[in-house]
Amino acid sequence: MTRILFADKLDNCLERWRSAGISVIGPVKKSNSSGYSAVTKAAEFDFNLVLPERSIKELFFPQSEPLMRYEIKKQEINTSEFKAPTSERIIFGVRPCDAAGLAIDDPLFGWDYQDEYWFQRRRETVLVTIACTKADDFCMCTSLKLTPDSEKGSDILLRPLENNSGWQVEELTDRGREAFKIIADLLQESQEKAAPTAVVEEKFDLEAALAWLKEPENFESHFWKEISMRCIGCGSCTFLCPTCHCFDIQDEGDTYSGIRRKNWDSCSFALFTMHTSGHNPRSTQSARWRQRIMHKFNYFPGKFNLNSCSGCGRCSRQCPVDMGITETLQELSKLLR
Amino acid sequence: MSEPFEPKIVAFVCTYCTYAGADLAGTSRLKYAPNVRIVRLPCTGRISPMFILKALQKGADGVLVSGCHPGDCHFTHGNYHARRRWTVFRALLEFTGIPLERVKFSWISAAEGVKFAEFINTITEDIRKQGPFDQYKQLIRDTESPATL
Amino acid sequence: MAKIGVFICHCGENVAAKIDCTQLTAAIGEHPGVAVSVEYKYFCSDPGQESVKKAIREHGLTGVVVAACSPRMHEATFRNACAEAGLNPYLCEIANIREHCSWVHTDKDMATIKALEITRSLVEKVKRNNELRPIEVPVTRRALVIGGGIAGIQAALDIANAGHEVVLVEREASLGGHMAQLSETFPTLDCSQCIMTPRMVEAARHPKIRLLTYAEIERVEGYIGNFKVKVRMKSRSVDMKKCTGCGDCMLKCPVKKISSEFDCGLGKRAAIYTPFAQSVPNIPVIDKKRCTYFKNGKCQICSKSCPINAIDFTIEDEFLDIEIGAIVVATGFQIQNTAMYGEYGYGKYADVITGLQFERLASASGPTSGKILRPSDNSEPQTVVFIQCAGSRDPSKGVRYCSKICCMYTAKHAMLYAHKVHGGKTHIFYMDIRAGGKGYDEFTRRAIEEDEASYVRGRVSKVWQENGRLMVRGVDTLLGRPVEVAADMVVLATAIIAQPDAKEFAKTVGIGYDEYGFYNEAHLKLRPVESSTAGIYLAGCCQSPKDIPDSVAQASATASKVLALFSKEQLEREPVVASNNEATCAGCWGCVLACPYGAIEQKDILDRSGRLIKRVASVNPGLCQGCGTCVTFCRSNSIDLAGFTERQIFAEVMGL
Amino acid sequence: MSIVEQYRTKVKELLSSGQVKMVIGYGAGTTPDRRRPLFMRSPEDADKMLLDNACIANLSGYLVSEGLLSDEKRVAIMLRPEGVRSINILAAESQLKAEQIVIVGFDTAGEELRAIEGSEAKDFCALIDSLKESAPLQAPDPLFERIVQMSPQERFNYWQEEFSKCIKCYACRQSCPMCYCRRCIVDSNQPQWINTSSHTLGNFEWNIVRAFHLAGRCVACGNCDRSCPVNIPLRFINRRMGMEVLEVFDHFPGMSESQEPVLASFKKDDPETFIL
Repeated sequence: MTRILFADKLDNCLERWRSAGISVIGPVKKSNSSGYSAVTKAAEFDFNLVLPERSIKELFFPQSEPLMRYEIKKQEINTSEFKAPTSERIIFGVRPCDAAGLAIDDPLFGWDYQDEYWFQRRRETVLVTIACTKADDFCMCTSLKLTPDSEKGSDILLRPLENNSGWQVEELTDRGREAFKIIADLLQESQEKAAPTAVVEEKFDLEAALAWLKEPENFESHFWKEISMRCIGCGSCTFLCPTCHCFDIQDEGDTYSGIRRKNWDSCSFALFTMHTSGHNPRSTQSARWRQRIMHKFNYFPGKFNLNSCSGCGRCSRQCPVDMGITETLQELSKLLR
Repeated sequence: MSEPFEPKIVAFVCTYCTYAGADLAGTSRLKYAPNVRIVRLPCTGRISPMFILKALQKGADGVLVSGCHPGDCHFTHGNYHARRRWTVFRALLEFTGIPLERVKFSWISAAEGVKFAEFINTITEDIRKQGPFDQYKQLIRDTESPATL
Repeated sequence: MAKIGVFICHCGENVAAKIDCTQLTAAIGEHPGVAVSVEYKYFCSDPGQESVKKAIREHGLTGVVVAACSPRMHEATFRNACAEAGLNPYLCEIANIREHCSWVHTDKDMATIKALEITRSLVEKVKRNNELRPIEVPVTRRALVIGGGIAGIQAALDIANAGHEVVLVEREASLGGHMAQLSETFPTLDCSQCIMTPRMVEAARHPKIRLLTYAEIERVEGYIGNFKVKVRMKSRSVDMKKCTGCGDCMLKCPVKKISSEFDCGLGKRAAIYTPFAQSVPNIPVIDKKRCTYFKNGKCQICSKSCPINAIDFTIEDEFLDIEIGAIVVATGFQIQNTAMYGEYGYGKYADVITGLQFERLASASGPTSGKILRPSDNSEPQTVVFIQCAGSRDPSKGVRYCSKICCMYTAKHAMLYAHKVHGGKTHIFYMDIRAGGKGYDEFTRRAIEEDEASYVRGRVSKVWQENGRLMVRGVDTLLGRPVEVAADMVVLATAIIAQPDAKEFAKTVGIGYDEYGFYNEAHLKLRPVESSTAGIYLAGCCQSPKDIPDSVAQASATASKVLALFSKEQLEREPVVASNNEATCAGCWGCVLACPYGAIEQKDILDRSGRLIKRVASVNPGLCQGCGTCVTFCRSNSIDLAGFTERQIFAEVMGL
Repeated sequence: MSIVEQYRTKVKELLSSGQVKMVIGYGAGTTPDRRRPLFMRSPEDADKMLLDNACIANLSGYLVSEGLLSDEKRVAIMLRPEGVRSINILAAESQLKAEQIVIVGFDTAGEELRAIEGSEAKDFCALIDSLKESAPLQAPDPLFERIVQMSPQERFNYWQEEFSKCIKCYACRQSCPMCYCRRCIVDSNQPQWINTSSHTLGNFEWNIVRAFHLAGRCVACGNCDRSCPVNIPLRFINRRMGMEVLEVFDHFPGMSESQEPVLASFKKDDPETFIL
């Protein structure tokens, strides 16, 4: 016997959570683009998406976050800080790779300076993950030693029922239990079987790839130039990635006042490393693509013992020129053999 | 509302014709609405579409752009280049939903002080009737609000 | 840190009556970066300027905004004052709170708010002003005059007489241009040759003038004060140093029946020839297209007849590279071919001639030695019809503009004819008589009243031959009836048009032209003798149709412009010029196309070993006039305009 | 011989004869419906080449990648007619020399993919002329028509909603063959004309300025639209600009390498009905 949340109870759940002061966010497709957005009715959810196009990252690390307002007076400059919102929320229908992505970035945002904009939101958010029953050609969680029903980062794991009428509920954390207490009476005990999880084929030999990347001489390998030849240097892979976390600080305003903001930035951009002198240490696209791979699979693991990739495959799925981490790691894991 | 709406209008003008025309309106002591702020450029050729966008960001309810009549350009053909740019930029504004009533273009010569004064009065009244450019101002306000989610 | 001084001028009551200057002074004093703000009754007065200077020194100001009258009034005044106080003059801006504010508004509160906004936006601008210094361009004090007609000769003489070197280039074999072809000149009826020839000789002998005839401009590079000109010396096949101009060769040349260009086809010349008897220099050229030797490799009679062996068939074109500081373009005009008026029978009837052909007939040195004789039978015409506007002011077949000189020369022709053929009758079909000019209207009246020219207001519809005479049918619009005249000769007042290669030549020199091919002046009213390119000036009919006095006057005007330029070794120019950020320039050359002055060139960036890294745009500050059209065009935001930089304008708008 | 085989033979010939140092074409992508850019340098590479109706991307932007053409050696590229127009514009704007580019042309308009004759941009003039003639007759897109019919307020709302999705990844810019600036104006921060933040105002400014920079230069290849990860219908804005320059200035971008840029040239009698 397991506890089941039937889909027809979802509107009641939303109502309960709302009355408890918790807002609900979920996978939504609107204006021809999908992402995690605020939801008020169950019908707005789109659980059929293999994966929303935009990752969950933007809910914790918004693309443009105002940090403080400043006012320039003759004698002084007055500032006032923006704080991250403190409202509690549930993200319902998270994909396991997105949840895992958040967990990967936690150490990054907290290793020396605690980024309260991140952690405030992490604390206030319950991640209700739905295990994947389908995958597409770009999914690669298994290559990253994760699974379509990985628990990493999640507070609740839901497993879709075979007949698609609801989900088996697995409570993983206290926070998840808290949130589900509110709807406890809406859950039913049932024998209903969960649908099998999606089969995601392992696309590359991660260990081999990691070993190759660690070899100092491979830094200058011709491989980088070859693999990145068609890269056009846009930032779509980095911006859609659930774990990419680079940002830039910008002041925006007029003579009298303005706002200091934290904006996403991308190592793919030619100007990302441009110095004031005019020198650019990563002056070619191949150097930039190498940096992205090295960062995710060499430097980040070196520091946090984690690969900065949860295998969502967005980088490949939405690349305008059909590149991506999968291809690169596939190709370089071949090199070693 | 007791206070009448006072539109904020930014004008980009060339120094040789329209700026001088505005000077003539002054020396002729013509009276016109005080809502326009003039930015002086050497030539209409120097007036970039981005000036217009920044004026809107600065909260302008209307923008006007003015220079020498065709054939009168001090720099022989800066205004011909400008005219093409305006044509294209106007189509762009229209297509993205910026009401064309809010961005006006004119030729006003150094001799047309009267035209200048009348033009300012007309555009001020026009924009007063349309009210504040709330749609755009909402975009500006959005930039000042904290991230919601 | 910026330390801006703001000086608010009451202008007596002019500003103060409508703007609360005290409130304005206080408010702007609170603006970030404003170190001092003061008001005063008249800042343009001596004590006013002194107080500005004192403030600059005392507060160590980094910028000044004077809120007062229009910058067109006193910008120079206050910039000078700043310079005197040791502040770069370009760190001073004027906020126009009089013409644009106090004089035009009635509500004092609104006017005060507006004045504050105007002033503070300029404070924001001036914070970003850069120190600018006048641009100094070295000047090569040698002028090039292109075209050896009366305009070119006049310009060359005026410049040379002031002591500067002149290179005078004429593409024909002799100086003279169209004026040398004329008989007498209106309104004085003095002989054209008599006044022209001495000028030609003077120009040729002038120690400061280097005369290059039978020469063409190949290329012009550079900019004001610093042009590099390549001149092609076409081969005359005659050694100019040896030739004495005896003329034996021309007499001996077996090819004699070439129609003379100078005589408009009414006379003949040999294959070795000077254009006319008084040619300057009096040295013949060989017409290679017609010379038997050049055609068939045999003959050389001229060479054998030359007593001093001056003829050398092997001479080739030579090229001269000359450094030039200023250029006067005086390339003249052509007359329109009237073939489009089939109904007038030009080309079909030998006795239908152009005004210029009539000049040759009337000229004492012309093919008929000044007798008016019909080309068809050399008889004296008893009745002559003149048709004015045979091409001018005719949008359908000719040109839209008025050729300006035809009314006058037609009246002159009627007079000359009356003086030469006693009892002859003249009929002049005209649209309007345009006789504006000193002594001009009196002149046409004389033609009508003393020389009995019969003016018929109307157009001619047809000319045909009947019994050996030319029948002219037209209409008298004043009487409202058709007119038919039997004439012995018909003279067409053809239109002046630009030289056939005028547009090509304009591109070679780098100046603008209008739809007709006449060269564009920088400003029709205020800069009528300057081309749109700095350092290149326009004289005579290449700019627009003109008569001799106007051409001469314009030529002298160009000379005065050239002399002003040559008055200093360095040319000082306003530093409001564009410059390019070569690091970010994408080299699309849009700015090159957009620049009205051809001031932007391509520049190669090379690495240390001389390899091309990239090509970028480079602004020549000598040519740039500071309009900023290039800046707006530049997609990568690489070009910027000093004095109106992107940063300054951005700040000005954001400071509003 | 199938059309793919014909083209493979052609590519092999170009490479083995040394006429070109590289052929830029299409190869298989991650999934069966995807094609990806393929850089062929040896005759054997041609076996990986594919050509079918899925070969849509305009590859001409790769030609201006740094250093590719600096050795003056010729490069061949597979292009649809829009791509040839891009070459003309790039040549007109001095980004490359048209004679250095060997064009392997094909057309996917209509049902069947077909070859088009010619090997240099100038060989395609007649084809491009006919494209200009037929441009005004293009079948209207229902959504585009709907946008045109909207009130300004509705249009504003429509675009703000679309632009609010923009994540400023600049895939539109990077995929566009015409966006070859070494430093884009959005990256110019003295002054910062375009807000880099991806709030809707900044997104609006970016998209409008990009469209303006492409006015009279866009060949409607669709690269930007297809590249946009959040599916903003960028093609509509570019199309509107294209219509304007064609209607008002009779300008069809990319007719020839000597065509003057529409915004760097003018006619004295250009229409000006809107100027008061």
